[in-house]
Amino acid sequence: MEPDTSVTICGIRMKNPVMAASGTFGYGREYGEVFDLSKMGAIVVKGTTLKPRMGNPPPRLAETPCGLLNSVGLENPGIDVFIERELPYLRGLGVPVIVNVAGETPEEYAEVSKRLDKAPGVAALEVNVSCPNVKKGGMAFGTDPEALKEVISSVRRSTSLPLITKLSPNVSDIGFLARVATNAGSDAISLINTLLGMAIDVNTMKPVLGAVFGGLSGPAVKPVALRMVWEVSSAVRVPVIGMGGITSGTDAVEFLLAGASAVAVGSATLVRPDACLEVVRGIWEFMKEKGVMTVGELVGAAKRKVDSGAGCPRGTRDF
Amino acid sequence: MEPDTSVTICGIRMKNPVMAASGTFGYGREYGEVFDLSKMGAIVVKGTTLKPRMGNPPPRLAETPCGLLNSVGLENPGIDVFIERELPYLRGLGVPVIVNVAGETPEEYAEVSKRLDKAPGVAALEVNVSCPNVKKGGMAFGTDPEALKEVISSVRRSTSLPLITKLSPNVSDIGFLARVATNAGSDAISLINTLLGMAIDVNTMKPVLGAVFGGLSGPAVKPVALRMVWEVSSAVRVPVIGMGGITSGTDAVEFLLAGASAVAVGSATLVRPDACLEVVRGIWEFMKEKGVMTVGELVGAAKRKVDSGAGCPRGTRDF
Amino acid sequence: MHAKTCRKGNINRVMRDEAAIGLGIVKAREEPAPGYVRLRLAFRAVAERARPGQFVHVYPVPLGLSAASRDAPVPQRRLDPFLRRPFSIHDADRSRGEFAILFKIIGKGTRELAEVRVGDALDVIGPLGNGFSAPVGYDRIILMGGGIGVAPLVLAAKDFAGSHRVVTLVGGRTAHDVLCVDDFEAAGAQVHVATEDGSLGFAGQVTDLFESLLSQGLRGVILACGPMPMMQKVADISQVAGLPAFFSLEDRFGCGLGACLGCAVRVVEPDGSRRYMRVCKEGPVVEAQKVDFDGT
Amino acid sequence: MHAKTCRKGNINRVMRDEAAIGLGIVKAREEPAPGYVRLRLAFRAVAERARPGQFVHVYPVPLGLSAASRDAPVPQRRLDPFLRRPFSIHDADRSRGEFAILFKIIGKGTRELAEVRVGDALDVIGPLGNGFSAPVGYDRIILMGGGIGVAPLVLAAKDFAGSHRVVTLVGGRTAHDVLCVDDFEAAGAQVHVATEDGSLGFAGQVTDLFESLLSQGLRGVILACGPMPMMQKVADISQVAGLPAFFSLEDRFGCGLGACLGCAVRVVEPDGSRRYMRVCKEGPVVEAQKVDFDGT
Ligand SMILES: Cc1cc2nc3c(=O)[nH]c(=O)nc-3n(C[C@H](O)[C@H](O)[C@H](O)COP(=O)(O)OP(=O)(O)OC[C@H]3O[C@@H](n4cnc5c(N)ncnc54)[C@H](O)[C@@H]3O)c2cc1C
Ligand SMILES: Cc1cc2nc3c(=O)[nH]c(=O)nc-3n(C[C@H](O)[C@H](O)[C@H](O)COP(=O)(O)OP(=O)(O)OC[C@H]3O[C@@H](n4cnc5c(N)ncnc54)[C@H](O)[C@@H]3O)c2cc1C
Ligand SMILES: Cc1cc2nc3c(=O)[nH]c(=O)nc-3n(C[C@H](O)[C@H](O)[C@H](O)COP(=O)(O)O)c2cc1C
Ligand SMILES: Cc1cc2nc3c(=O)[nH]c(=O)nc-3n(C[C@H](O)[C@H](O)[C@H](O)COP(=O)(O)O)c2cc1C
Ligand code: FES
Ligand code: FES
Repeated sequence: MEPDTSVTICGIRMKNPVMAASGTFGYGREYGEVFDLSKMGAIVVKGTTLKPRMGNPPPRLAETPCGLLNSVGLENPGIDVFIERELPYLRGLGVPVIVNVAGETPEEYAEVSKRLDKAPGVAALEVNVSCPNVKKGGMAFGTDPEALKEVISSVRRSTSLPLITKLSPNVSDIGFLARVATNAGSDAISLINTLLGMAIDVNTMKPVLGAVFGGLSGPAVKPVALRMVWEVSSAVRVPVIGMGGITSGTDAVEFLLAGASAVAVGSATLVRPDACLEVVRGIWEFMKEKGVMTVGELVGAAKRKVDSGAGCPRGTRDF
Repeated sequence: MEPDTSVTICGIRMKNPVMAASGTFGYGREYGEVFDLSKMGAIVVKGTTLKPRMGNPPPRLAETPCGLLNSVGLENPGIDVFIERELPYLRGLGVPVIVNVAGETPEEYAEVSKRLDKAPGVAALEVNVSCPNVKKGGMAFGTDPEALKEVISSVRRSTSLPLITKLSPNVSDIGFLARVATNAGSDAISLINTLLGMAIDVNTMKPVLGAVFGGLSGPAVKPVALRMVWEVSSAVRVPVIGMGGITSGTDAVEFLLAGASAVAVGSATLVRPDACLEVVRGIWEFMKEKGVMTVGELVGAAKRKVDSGAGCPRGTRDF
Repeated sequence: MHAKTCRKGNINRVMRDEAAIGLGIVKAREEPAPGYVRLRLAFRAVAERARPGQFVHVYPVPLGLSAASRDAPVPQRRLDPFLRRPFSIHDADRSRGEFAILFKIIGKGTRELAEVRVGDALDVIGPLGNGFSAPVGYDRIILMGGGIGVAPLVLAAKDFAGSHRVVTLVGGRTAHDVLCVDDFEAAGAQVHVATEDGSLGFAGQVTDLFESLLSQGLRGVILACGPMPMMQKVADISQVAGLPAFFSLEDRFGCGLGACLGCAVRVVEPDGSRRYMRVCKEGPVVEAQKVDFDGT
Repeated sequence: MHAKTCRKGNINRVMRDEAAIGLGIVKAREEPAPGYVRLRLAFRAVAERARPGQFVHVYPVPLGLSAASRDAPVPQRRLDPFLRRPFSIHDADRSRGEFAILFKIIGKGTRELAEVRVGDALDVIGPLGNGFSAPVGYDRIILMGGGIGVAPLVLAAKDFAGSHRVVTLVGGRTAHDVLCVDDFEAAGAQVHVATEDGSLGFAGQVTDLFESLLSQGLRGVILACGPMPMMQKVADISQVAGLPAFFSLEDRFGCGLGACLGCAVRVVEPDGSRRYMRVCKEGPVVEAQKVDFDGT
């Protein structure tokens, strides 16, 4: 018997547990020229806001050890243009399409979600709570429990689509924020978004990025992402979509073992356009080799081993 | 004229701005067999507690992309053994010795500090507020502002030595915690300690580390460390000692430009025993090439460039 | 139509008539000047499609022949350096199925790339981007390159030679930084050299040389590549002279395919509005007057 | 005394009579079996000081001859893989100033290390650790290696051959995993082989073979190296037999010098108390009865 890689997350049936991460896959078109997108688990499109956004000044990317910083700044054409020009293409791909929703106020999030609620071909919304909240003085929704609750609640009221909350890793207690999001009505949690970082060019003696700070992603962040997936999947009962530094099937399996029900691949796609398919193949080969028949058998398996005695819980570790 | 690499931090005069980071340099002896320690800026010894500590079960190390996880768990012989057996050796080196102090309660921190206050040959204390606080249910002192204030205040009362607070990067707002520490009497801030992370072995399907979670260090974390140094050096007026992923003189210069007055080298020493001296040489060569005569000219220089218009402040950046 | 994904061996794949993805085998490696490396790569699908001004996106670590011949579906790639690097297509021999890149060693990636040996395999996507094109009505092309900026101009000189007269202005700080003069001459182009220190040709910047030639009556379509300050001068001069000018721009690239929005240059639209353009997809060649130099 | 830090070229440095740090030049490379590589390295200070059971701490990426001869004070090192890797000193030719390591390809580092070519330079610290020693009163040494565990035993066989009779028990899953039999025989040791699948020698685990030989009257000091479950069995069997046994342990190393406390094995002190021991500095050779197998 062959392994079955299919999974169902909040009612969305996927051929495999591998999604394209938001912001690294555009609206799909560019990669549609490179490989057969119907083989993917799902596509999460780039962060979309109510109004068009111009994005941040260049440079917007900086390579760092085993990773990269980006400060794209949510450049997007706005929700109406998305629905009119991009969604029809995406709908035709035969793959669940998840729309990453961003905004500056809870009302803006709600309005974007409402418009998507009526647009056919959207499988779920991913609420991106890591962009700055200008109203609240630059504090991101994803780091303030009250603001997070407000955003998720208002999005919840404005749509019946499945809601995935994408958490920021720049927090002290990610499990707590995950509980806030699920209590406010989120059907799943995805993480991690990027870690806030920066790079300096010693020659110019200035920050490399035009926006000074940027978000760190890629293999460098994988250990932090795995730990947060482990914590969140212990803190909430909803499915967790894990990401951060996945470049291979083995990386993805680590996330599944840590408690993720599905994974997303971001930065790796920038290097290898079909990285998602590589990851799918790697997961399949791992399952085959180990005689694992369903993805579900892997989900959280490492935690079950530790709970049964092979390690200590968080409270007792020291550094 | 040759560049002058000497710096003075909270009254401690150092030949150069490069310290050995706590926990990666033991109590100096092992490296004393490899190179001339008197050439270093300062030595920060391993985290020391009131009572001896056994540390965590193995494996305690896991390599990760461009970094490593450790879960040593503050193994140390206790403050009295340190003062009796290790301090005399360290005192003889002709290098400022900074003792990294850890504990489970504010009282324990205070007691360790009191004993060190009377011990000759200690230049300063580095208060490690990133180890678990069992009293408070595993929440680290470094992530809870109230607990942080209590620890730093009680250490402050128990010693007249210069106090450096070593902050945990696993927080939402590092600048705020830095202010809490300085308001409570800290004379300097050092950062970053390790980012909480984990690794999973897909073959055994278990966490690699015996303690499950560990602290991530090395080049992978450099972008996060730089950003936090930038934030903290804007938030407080005391000197900042920057660390996290430094392996070369250029890396160190990035930290200085971001606002650090001195730097520490940790993980790199595990690979190249004399990494600190390499870093010193690299800083010197950079200064020579650029015609920079004193370290002070570099400190915060990138910030001054941005303030003068070449970039946007935190509140306005987007992701 | 999707070409089939071939999971074994070194078989390259064409992406919907546009670009190919696969392995380029290093056929030749030379150092035309200290710190510069020219590689000739065998990759037929790239060479055949290459137009001047397009680029290839290359993972900068050589994989070695052994890696290329191994049974791996995708060659083992390292995690550091992480990203691909963009390089202009410097030359193309379509009949032999080979193309060349010329690069300057500046950092981590180019340092590693400089270590390739003949026979190594490189992971390449290309040709990408729009490439140079000349508006009708001009029979002369003026190529201007500063430093390594000459890289894309050699193929331009060759390809435009059939239809246009080609004049090339090559600038560099010193004589050592003046590259490819022989190549331009071999392509039948008239070559003018400028060095800032006067060690070769005209003493001054290439833009000074350009102004002096304009004052002598030079006219044509300008295709230029070089550092931003030079580009800005070229934009100003060509506007005053009323000549069309196109730039091949540089920026930090992520995907190179137009998906990540990591590469951005601010441009002015005909209606005066400003927006960020994706250099990799809508460029790298941009009309000079379109670039908003304040936004870079 | 500190040897002077030499900032240029390939000059190795001795650390206070103990270990040396510097470049080992690859003199030979062979694959004794698929997936295993043996490297012979020229590094006089290491070879001369090497005792059996000690290890070298190696940065696993070859630097290449060019790198070694360049003007760099310390060879350019990559950031990924990040750490050094420990390998037992497998053999040493003190007069030629060469030593060998034998390793199994298992992950990122050993995969890269397997790619070295003759002439490459490797960054080495060594010899490190305590090494094997035999208590007085025994004229026979029993070497036991499981799988790649034979690596440190070859030098042990050679060095103890002068003073002791040496018996070697080599175990592996199949005949393919049985390494170094020739080397042990060349060193004058009597060799017994065990394979789990019975494809060579005794059918069973090396510990089964050990018990069978004990029952035939074999006595001596046991020096063993292999996976933890095998070690535990050896500890049990040797305790029952009343024979002294020493293990060369494996653990994940950071510094390899005793400073980072990253390598830990739990040991039982004579007073019954338990503590973590630094495998790199106080080991890697540990008395069998000292290891607290519950704490690993
Ligand atoms: C369309 C295009 C065509 C190019 N053609 C050529 C060419 O033909 N010959 C040539 O020598 N160079 C060319 N460049 C520049 C070349 O891409 C960079 O020199 C190279 O990426 C530097 O890599 P590195 O790893 O050595 O530098 P590092 O500084 O270590 O690189 C770090 C990161 O920054 C990026 N980066 C650094 N400098 C530049 C730069 N100037 N432009 C773009 N990205 C940069 C790298 O790609 C990498 O992502 C071109 C750039 C673009 C955008
Ligand atoms: C004292 C000592 C002597 C050794 N001698 C030999 C020898 O002679 N021949 C040989 O083949 N192997 C030996 N080993 C094991 C060898 O160090 C590992 O196989 C090697 O480090 C694996 O590296 P990797 O990068 O291929 O594996 P990866 O799994 O990619 O390595 C990841 C990290 O884990 C560490 N690691 C992984 N497996 C081991 C392991 N089994 N032991 C220690 N660290 C590990 C690596 O050093 C690295 O830090 C010895 C280990 C020790 C401690
Ligand atoms: C260039 C780039 C753009 C991104 N844009 C978005 C975005 O618009 N919305 C979002 O939620 N996450 C965005 N992300 C974050 C990724 O979706 C992902 O969470 C993160 O990069 C970690 O995964 P990775 O290491 O696989 O890249 C972006 C990441 C990158 C690299
Ligand atoms: C093995 C190891 C042990 C450490 N032990 C301590 C410690 O005892 N106290 C402390 O404050 N920091 C400790 N640290 C953190 C380092 O001092 C430093 O803050 C961190 O590693 C980041 O710097 P780096 O990237 O240069 O290593 C330890 C780090 C490592 C790798
Ligand atoms: S590099 Fe990704 S859009 Fe241009
Ligand atoms: S590896 Fe650092 S103490 Fe042993």
